[in-house]
Amino acid sequence: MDRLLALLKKGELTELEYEHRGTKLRLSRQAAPSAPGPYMVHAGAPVAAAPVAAAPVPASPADGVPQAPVEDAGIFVVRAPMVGSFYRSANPESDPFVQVGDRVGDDTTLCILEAMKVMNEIKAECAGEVVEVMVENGEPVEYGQAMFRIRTA
Amino acid sequence: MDRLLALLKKGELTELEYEHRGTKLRLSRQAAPSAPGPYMVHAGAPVAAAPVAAAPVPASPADGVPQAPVEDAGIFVVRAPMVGSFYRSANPESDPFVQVGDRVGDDTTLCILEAMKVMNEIKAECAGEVVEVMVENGEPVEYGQAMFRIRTA
Amino acid sequence: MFRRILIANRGEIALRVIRACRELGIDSVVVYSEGDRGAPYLDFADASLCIGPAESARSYLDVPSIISAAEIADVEAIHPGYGFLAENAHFAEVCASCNIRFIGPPADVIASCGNKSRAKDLARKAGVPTVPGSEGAVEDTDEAARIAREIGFPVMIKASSGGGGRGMRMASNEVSLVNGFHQARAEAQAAFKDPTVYIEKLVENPRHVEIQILADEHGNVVHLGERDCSVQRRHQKLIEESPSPAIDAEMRERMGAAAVAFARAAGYKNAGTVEFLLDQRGDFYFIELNARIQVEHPVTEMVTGIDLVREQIRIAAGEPLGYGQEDISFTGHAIEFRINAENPERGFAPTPGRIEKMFPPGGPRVRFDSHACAGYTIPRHYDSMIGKLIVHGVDRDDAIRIGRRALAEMRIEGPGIHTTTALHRHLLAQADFVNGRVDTAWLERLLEN
Amino acid sequence: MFRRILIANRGEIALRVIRACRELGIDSVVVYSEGDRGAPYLDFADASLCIGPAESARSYLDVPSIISAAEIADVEAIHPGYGFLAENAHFAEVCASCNIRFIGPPADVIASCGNKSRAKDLARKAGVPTVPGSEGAVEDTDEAARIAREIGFPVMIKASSGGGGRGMRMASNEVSLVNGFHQARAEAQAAFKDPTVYIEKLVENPRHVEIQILADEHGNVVHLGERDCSVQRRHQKLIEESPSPAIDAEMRERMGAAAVAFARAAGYKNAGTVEFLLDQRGDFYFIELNARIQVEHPVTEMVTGIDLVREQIRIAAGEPLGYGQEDISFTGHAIEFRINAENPERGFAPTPGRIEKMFPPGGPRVRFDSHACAGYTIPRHYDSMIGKLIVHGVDRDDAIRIGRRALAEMRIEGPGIHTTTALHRHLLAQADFVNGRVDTAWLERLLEN
Repeated sequence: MDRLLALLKKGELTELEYEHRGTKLRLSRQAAPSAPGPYMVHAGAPVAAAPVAAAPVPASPADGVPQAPVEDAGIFVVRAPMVGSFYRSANPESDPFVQVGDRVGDDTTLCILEAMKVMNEIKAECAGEVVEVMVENGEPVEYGQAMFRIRTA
Repeated sequence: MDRLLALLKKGELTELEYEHRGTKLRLSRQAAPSAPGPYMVHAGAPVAAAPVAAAPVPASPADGVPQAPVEDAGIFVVRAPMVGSFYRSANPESDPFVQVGDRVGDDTTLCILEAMKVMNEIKAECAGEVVEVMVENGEPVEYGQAMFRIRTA
Repeated sequence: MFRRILIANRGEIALRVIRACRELGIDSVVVYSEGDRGAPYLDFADASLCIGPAESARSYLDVPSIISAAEIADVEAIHPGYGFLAENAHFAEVCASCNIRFIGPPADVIASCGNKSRAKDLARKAGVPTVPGSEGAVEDTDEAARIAREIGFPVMIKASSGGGGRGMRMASNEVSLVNGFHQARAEAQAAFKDPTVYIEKLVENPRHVEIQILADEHGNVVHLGERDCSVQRRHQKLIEESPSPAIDAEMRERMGAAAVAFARAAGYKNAGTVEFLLDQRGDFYFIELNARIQVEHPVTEMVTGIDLVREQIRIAAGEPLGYGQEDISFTGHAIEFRINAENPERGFAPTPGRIEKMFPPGGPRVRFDSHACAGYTIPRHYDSMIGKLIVHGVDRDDAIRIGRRALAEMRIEGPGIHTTTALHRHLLAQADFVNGRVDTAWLERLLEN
Repeated sequence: MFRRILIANRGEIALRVIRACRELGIDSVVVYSEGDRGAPYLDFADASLCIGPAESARSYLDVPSIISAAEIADVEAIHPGYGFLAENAHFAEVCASCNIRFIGPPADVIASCGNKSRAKDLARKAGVPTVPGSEGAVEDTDEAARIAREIGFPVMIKASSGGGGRGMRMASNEVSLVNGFHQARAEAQAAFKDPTVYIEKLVENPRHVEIQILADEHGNVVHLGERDCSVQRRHQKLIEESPSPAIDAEMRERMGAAAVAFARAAGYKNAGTVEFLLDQRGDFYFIELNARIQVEHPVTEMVTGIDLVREQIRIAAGEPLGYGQEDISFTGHAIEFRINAENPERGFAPTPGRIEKMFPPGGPRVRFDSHACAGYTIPRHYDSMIGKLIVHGVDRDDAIRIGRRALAEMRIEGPGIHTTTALHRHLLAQADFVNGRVDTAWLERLLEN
């Protein structure tokens, strides 16, 4: 499950929830009821704590906007609006759209998400400085997964 | 289940727990975790509240002394030390051993519990005044069921 | 056989497919919406992927998200479960175009079975008895009236693309026919973007009897006997059983043969269900073919010992059935009770919420298919079924006794949560049910009193 | 048939009998100790009565309290379950003297089956092969030594009234024989108030294979095939299955016939189990007859379709079996996994406490017999078994796959609570188990490494 395992690697960087046979990886920066504790790795069969305690996020609004994690004030998190593959540049040869430290505006393209062969440009939708790129180039992202952190203050 | 149903009648008077198909009767004078609320009667199939909430009384000591209910100070409750049939007098003709208002001492016989054709005399084991007889003559009692209330103060 | 499968569904049926995958040694990847985040069953899959927000249109019904998840997960096949995209020909087509096996029939077969009047034509050609009525679509009220007089009132007006009772009207005379015709078309247009309707004679007090079929990709087709689903409310099944109290072996033979004939005529593949109406005289009429695994499939599994979900996957992988009609036998009697988080006292209004106490029924001859447990929150966004209780007795009386026992020990409790458990207990106390004397209107008549 | 039965047991088996009663339409009255007050299963009975404090000696083992409860509840029969008073001849006698039917064999049969050397004599008379050894009790070390030389070392010294490994010693030479003789007598005296011991040749690397029998009160005796219980630790079974991987139909015939012959010779009635040791050469030796329903009875129910607890009650009520040996057939393969609240990491120390999260396995071909649920507190006073997972596959490989699947989804969690679930997963990953190559010492060898 190479590509899936790629998701796993990023567990440290985001609140991505990912389970693979025998292994569970989670970061509880987000105070979600489903996060049993800071950075849990379960070996062997997954334990019940997560699955049974984890009621579907009650706050999860019907309109489906992913709830924001608890963040330092002035930090805007850009999340994946769809499942897809994450690309930092228009093509393998060209430079990344943005680097850490770059100033971005509402219309600045941050990355491309490829879904069903379609390349979707993702805009910053805020003005500020890129402080973290949370996904590796070429890796898959889940819906709602955090991709960039931008300091707007 | 006539004789069993007799148990039921006394629900109002004691903290007796008794379940019969379709009906549950409980008094929560005793703050037991198993008592879902004051004086509950469930009609129809028993609901989960009682069974699932009711963890076996954690305080229940290994030596098996029934836990005392919450009582006014100075009230001693005489409980059934065995399952059996409750008799207030030595034989149908004679007077009851004690009446409400009687003064009793440690060795005063309060009643007889018949178990397996054996007549067991139950002593007061305290000195005071009988303020309540909680079981009807001839009715069955469970282990630990309250039978008499005696004011010792 | 497949190495990895994507499960494009949720809840009970997603768990059912996860179980089949584990038993077949196939990796399962289950998608979920934010409304199902943290549900226990997600952990039983080998991997899970969030594909969208709680609302189905943007998650479980969103083809691009699901295909994209399938590509990321690098699966060879997708199991659609039931509902959502299970009978969506377009989705099956997209899967094919992405070289992902759709675990179900080919897209064109889904399309032709999904259109009621086309399906009816197919049935006629296959020599399967159908309800007398219009040969296909009815264009206007004049034609409707002519046909109605021909076949005799009362008649039903039905949406060609319809299902679940929507776009359906009964007419007992020409006045109600004209009104019903327009209402049905409007409803059909709104619900299915297709106003086409057709007309059928109303079969009075029928039973709903359906035949389970399996068809592999090598031309082998068998039937696994019937399920009697006559206990329903507003076309929603509540209790299903096999065998049917109204069917004997000879009848099973004939209905089974008809179902197989239709499946062959339709070029059907994989697991499917051919639905019939059975009238009081013992005549049966083809209604439709459901091109999916059905909620009530476990009752057939119990009496035949054949695991239908495993078979779906084997067939999609190109394996031959490996057995013929003569190898299929029936043991005992199975009944399924749908446990829905609904309040029958309040018009079966859904009661989502957190389950705080639960004691699932167990012990001999009891099967419980449920994704719920104490601590699980029933989301408000999806259908209210939280479990299926299936009992398997040596005969029908035995199954009913086991059902009463299991329903008596079932506990599902939480703030505001009600279930259909108590209603099922009540139904098992009805002489009509115990004697097997019910029709598709029985439950509604009972609830009215 | 009985109108009302008292259940003189607790936990899983009490619930099992409650279920059988409901399915037979019999009122059940269950007794309980203060240690079990509020347990969910008490609510599933028609009535429940508190008979004493948590400690068994003053509740579940207290004959007067139980008889007195039976009289108050006005029952016609008592089901003793297993353990506690199930094989207590005195209790069976008292029941008889109070005109209460004891659901099990007559008191004198319990007594003769309970005495190992008397049982062995019975077996010899019935022509059932027994382990070579002393004909009955051995009085002193000289006699012990003479017999040991005669049958050859290694030998076992066993308590006549023993069970569960207590009062049992192995001796590989005369020195260890003398020591073991005294130790066994002392242990037997302490445990069973009877120092009598006997000597047997040690059967090396045997399998534990037992035959289930049913005997009615009209002279009909049948066997329901075998259970292989070779996976055990300190004589405590952990996994049981039927059929045995080491037995073929011909062997089943012979062992079944031997078990029936013994039951007839012992005048046995009701459900019982004849235990054999099966050695590597395929020779089998009678060990004992268990005069009760056994924990592992469900595996036999799965493969035969016969409900053993219902049969116990029917037989005690005087009903004839109604079927013969030729009517009994075996379908598929069943395996039972005992789910104990124990910590295998810490010498299987019991882990009582409150279950806060629980997801019981379900779905096709899975049966779970358990009185536990989220919110239930496992009392510290009783044995640690909280559930039995039983799977039923079309064959052994299938059963193992289903077992892995069900064990993977099992969740039982609470402060300090451990279970044997993970150990079972580990055992199903062992080639020796998968290939059916285990003996009664296999698990202990595995745990040592």
